[in-house]
Amino acid sequence: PADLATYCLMLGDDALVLSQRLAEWTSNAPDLEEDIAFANIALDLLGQARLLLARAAAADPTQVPALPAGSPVPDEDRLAFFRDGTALRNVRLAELPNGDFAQTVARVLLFATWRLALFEELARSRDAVLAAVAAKGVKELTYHRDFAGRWFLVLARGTEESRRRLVAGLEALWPYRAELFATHDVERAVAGAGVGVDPADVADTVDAVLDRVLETSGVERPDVPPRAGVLGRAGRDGRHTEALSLLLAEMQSVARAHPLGQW
Amino acid sequence: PADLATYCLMLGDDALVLSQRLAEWTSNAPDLEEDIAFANIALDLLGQARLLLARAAAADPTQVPALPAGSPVPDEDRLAFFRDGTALRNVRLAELPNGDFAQTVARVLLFATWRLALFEELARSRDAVLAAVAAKGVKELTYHRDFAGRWFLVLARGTEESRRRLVAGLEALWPYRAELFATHDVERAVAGAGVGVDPADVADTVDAVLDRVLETSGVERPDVPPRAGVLGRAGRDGRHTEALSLLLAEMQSVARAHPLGQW
Amino acid sequence: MSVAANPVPESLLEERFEATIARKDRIEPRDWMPEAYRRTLVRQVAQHAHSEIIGMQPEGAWIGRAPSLRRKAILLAKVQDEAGHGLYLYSAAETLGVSRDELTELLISGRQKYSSIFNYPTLSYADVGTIGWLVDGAAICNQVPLCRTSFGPYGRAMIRICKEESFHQRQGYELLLTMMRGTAEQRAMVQESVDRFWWPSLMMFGPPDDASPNTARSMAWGVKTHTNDELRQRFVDMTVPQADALGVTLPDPDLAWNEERGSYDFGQPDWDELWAVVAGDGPCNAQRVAHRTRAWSEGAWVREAALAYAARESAGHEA
Amino acid sequence: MSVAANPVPESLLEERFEATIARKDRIEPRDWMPEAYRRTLVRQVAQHAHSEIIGMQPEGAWIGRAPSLRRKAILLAKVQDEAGHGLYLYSAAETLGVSRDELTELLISGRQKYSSIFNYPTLSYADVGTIGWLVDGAAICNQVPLCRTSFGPYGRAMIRICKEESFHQRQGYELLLTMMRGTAEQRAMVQESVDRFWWPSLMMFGPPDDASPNTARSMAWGVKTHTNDELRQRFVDMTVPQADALGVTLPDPDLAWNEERGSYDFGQPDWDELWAVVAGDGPCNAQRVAHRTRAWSEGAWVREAALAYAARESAGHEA
Repeated sequence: PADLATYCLMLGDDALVLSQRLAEWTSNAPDLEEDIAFANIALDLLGQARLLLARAAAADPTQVPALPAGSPVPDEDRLAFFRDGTALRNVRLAELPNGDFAQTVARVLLFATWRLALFEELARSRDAVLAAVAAKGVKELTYHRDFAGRWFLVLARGTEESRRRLVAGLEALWPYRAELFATHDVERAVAGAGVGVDPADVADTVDAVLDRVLETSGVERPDVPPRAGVLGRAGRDGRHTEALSLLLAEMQSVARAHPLGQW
Repeated sequence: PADLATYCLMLGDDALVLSQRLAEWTSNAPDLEEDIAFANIALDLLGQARLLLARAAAADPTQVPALPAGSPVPDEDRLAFFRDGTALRNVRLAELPNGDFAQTVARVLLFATWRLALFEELARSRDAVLAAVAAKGVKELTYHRDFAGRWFLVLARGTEESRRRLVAGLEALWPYRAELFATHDVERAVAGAGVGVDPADVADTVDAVLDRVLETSGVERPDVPPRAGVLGRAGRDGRHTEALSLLLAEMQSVARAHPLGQW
Repeated sequence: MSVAANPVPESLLEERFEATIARKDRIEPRDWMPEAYRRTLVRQVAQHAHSEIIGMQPEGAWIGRAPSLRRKAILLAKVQDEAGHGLYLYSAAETLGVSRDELTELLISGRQKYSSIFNYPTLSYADVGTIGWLVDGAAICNQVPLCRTSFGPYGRAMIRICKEESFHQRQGYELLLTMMRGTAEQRAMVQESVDRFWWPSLMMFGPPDDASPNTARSMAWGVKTHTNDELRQRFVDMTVPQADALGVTLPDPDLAWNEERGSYDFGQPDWDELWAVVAGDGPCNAQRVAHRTRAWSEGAWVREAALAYAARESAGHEA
Repeated sequence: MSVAANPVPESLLEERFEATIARKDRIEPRDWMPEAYRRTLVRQVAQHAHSEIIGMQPEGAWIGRAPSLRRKAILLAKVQDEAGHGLYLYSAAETLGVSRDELTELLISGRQKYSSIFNYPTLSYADVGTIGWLVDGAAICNQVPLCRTSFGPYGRAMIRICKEESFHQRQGYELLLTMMRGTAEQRAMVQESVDRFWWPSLMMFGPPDDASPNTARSMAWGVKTHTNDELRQRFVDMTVPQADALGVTLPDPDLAWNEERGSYDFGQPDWDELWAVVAGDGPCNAQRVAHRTRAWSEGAWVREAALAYAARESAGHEA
């Protein structure tokens, strides 16, 4: 159950943190349609995060931060708002600052393609909750991937400027891609138990989809080495970039100021 | 004593918040000399803030936020890290985002000129602590004003670009200037008691200094109306800009996460 | 039949227009309409659209800090709805022959206005609730009559918008109710927020009738169906019992039930403040327009890329 | 006397240079020096200056979040000192004929390096303490011998820098001591931080001597006075008792007192990781250089304005 909880935190934190980043686009997107689309994706991911954090809390209550007696804060919020950065399990790709629109499109493409492949497998999990979350998520993630894929094509074939920015954005993110497919011990354990998915197993599927998008867009696969973690550890072990702690400082500020608050 | 404490919070919060903004320049300034200078000014203001917050706590302990029993957090830190934005008493000029180097130079000039005039009077306060803080501060603020005044001249007479930015920065800040001289009831009370200074009394002094800088630099006094507060209230009443709550979210994040912590 | 050859005389067109208004039927985009009517409508619809878009900022500032995941989802969805309302309304304006780009330029150059309420800052999470309860509440009072407004696309947009606004209003009120059941700090936060937003909410109905020169004509055209003071009274009468249920005090010493009128008496807002805010010197005018301007200009290359791509695609399909 | 007419033969100059080095006297900027010596020094001094400047980032990220005003003042002053060290060192490099602007361009274009330790992220406030204790501690071990380095301006800069670094190291250690007396969360934060920085700190002494080709020449020239492994051993021997006093565990199972050597035995860092970080693929290389590049280019108009003003002033004074 500890492994299952940790695994749910991994998938839940991925969604929570990227949702927070995408929500930053609200009132800042190039036009209303994209403003609405990013909010949609952020909402879908937030919904996934809530289910996964709740599942984590149910699987292993000891991983839920303790609050002063009498605090009415529910488990999903204790996990979201009262953990420090080193306790978050998301991949670093989810937490990087947004960059421009092109970089965000590239991120959503990389992220959704990967997560969609994971969720397609996860829909067959022996854990009924995870299976249901994944089955629902597949539809959402398909939309996210298609939205990003369409914009990827438009930016690649739009103007010189848009292509330049797209390629730069993709190259900035590419070093964080290897981390998506590096199997963590916890992932190996839950995959072995038929509950979770070993991300290495979906690498080929994801690659095939990306290669198709890249080919259609006439964009070359970046040739940049992976970004190292710290002593071989990265996001899945709570070893993040400096950007995460600032993201959390903002996200958690009101909740932490009112540990006994009701909202 | 409640008025004295509130007055100390006003002057202390001015320094605390502007110090926080100036420290944002660290590792971001145009060259090492300015990086060091902004850090110096930030350090001076931080020192003033600490003395003033401590004086506020001594004058009226009821204004110090309560923390869980056993918390070792000293009064100055309770006041700095455990108040919400609507409890902060600083003028809005101190909290605005930095803008570019020119706007920061203009802000330091406006702020230091004003505060220097206040502190020159305050050095004769009947409150020995305030008098001592002010006397020490006069030297520091003279340096801040001179540093900003020198750069004001350089930017005004440097390049077209620097002059354009300087004028724009000054115009962006000018609407917040009226607030510096609007007497708050608390200021009136402490001035009446010979403990504090009525800011309206230093308006002419400050104007004369600024006019001299503007004239030497060949920059016109901006002709823009004052920025309204909310229902006639502004920073001195805790009615701030939206920028302050985000500044505090960052500033208070670690302290709030560890209300029982020792540092 | 050539229109130029057999023009319908303008007097007849005007007669038909007046008759449609009189029947309380709708004017549609293809119908003839007086130029002044069109101008008034463009101004009103555009201003309404701009208000939705600018209105995303004060609440949007708190999405990142929503103190529970449930509230984050609610707030994000609400601000998204505002973008949606902006979309419908810009579309309604487009049927009058003016594009979203043009209107956005008018907004960021300051030649068109938006609701002054959004020039007040949001200072705590309670403001999210208060904006839902008071600001959306006032907006609904203003907008429900507009569902029957004479111009078809505007009226239909308003029907959809009002439905969503009511939902937002209930959510805002529910947030405040929950906070009032929380800690003493939370209750103080709610009261402080209501103190700040009460008077600006009353100002949302515009100046008193005797200082509102356009009201008469707008009412004659069926663009407006109630006077400012009528709507303001309706809002106060609706809100005071809600404030009692919530347990907050509305910051007006003159507020009292008038048995005779069957309505509440209440004080006057500081109209000088309203005029200062309208003139551009409110606490957030400069910030709101600068934000919109930055977002719009930072997105220019994306909009250009989309146009270039579409042009290339359609050229490709033709070839 | 014309220098060109009576040149001192190069062999004689070289002899004098070698004699100065042999006497452990200092080479000054106006003295003749072999081109390779100059190049080595420029590279070393510049790399050291860059390290101070880039080193401002990982700690500077926490100034805004320092959890007490006292710690905020200490941290701000410390990072300011690093800028000051950068200044002295760029000045020392300038005496070798290379300007700060040139060196900055070499830094941001990636042609000159800085200490790899700064390519690790700071993830909690404990890192501020750990960097003071371990990273500044390792830097001091490296730098104290440089106070006696053969090039005068560099040696004198190092004397001042080492004094301040010792102060920073004590402050860092004192922060960790205070945190260890705090809550269980704070103690865990300290341990986690030490776990992350221990091995990278050992890497600061460079590769093992048998993989360090330049050591021999640098020692012959008096630019370097101890081998990497000697300094690393000195650091470990100094640090282990401090870790015990602090109550943290150093993450090395091979760490053990060797009675015979009178020193600690310890394990080897993952040198492959060091090479990856040096090659540019460490967790923060891209971020650090991008930050410096942005700050430098955003400041260009200010530096230009200052130059233009100075030129105008001096022209004015001449006229």
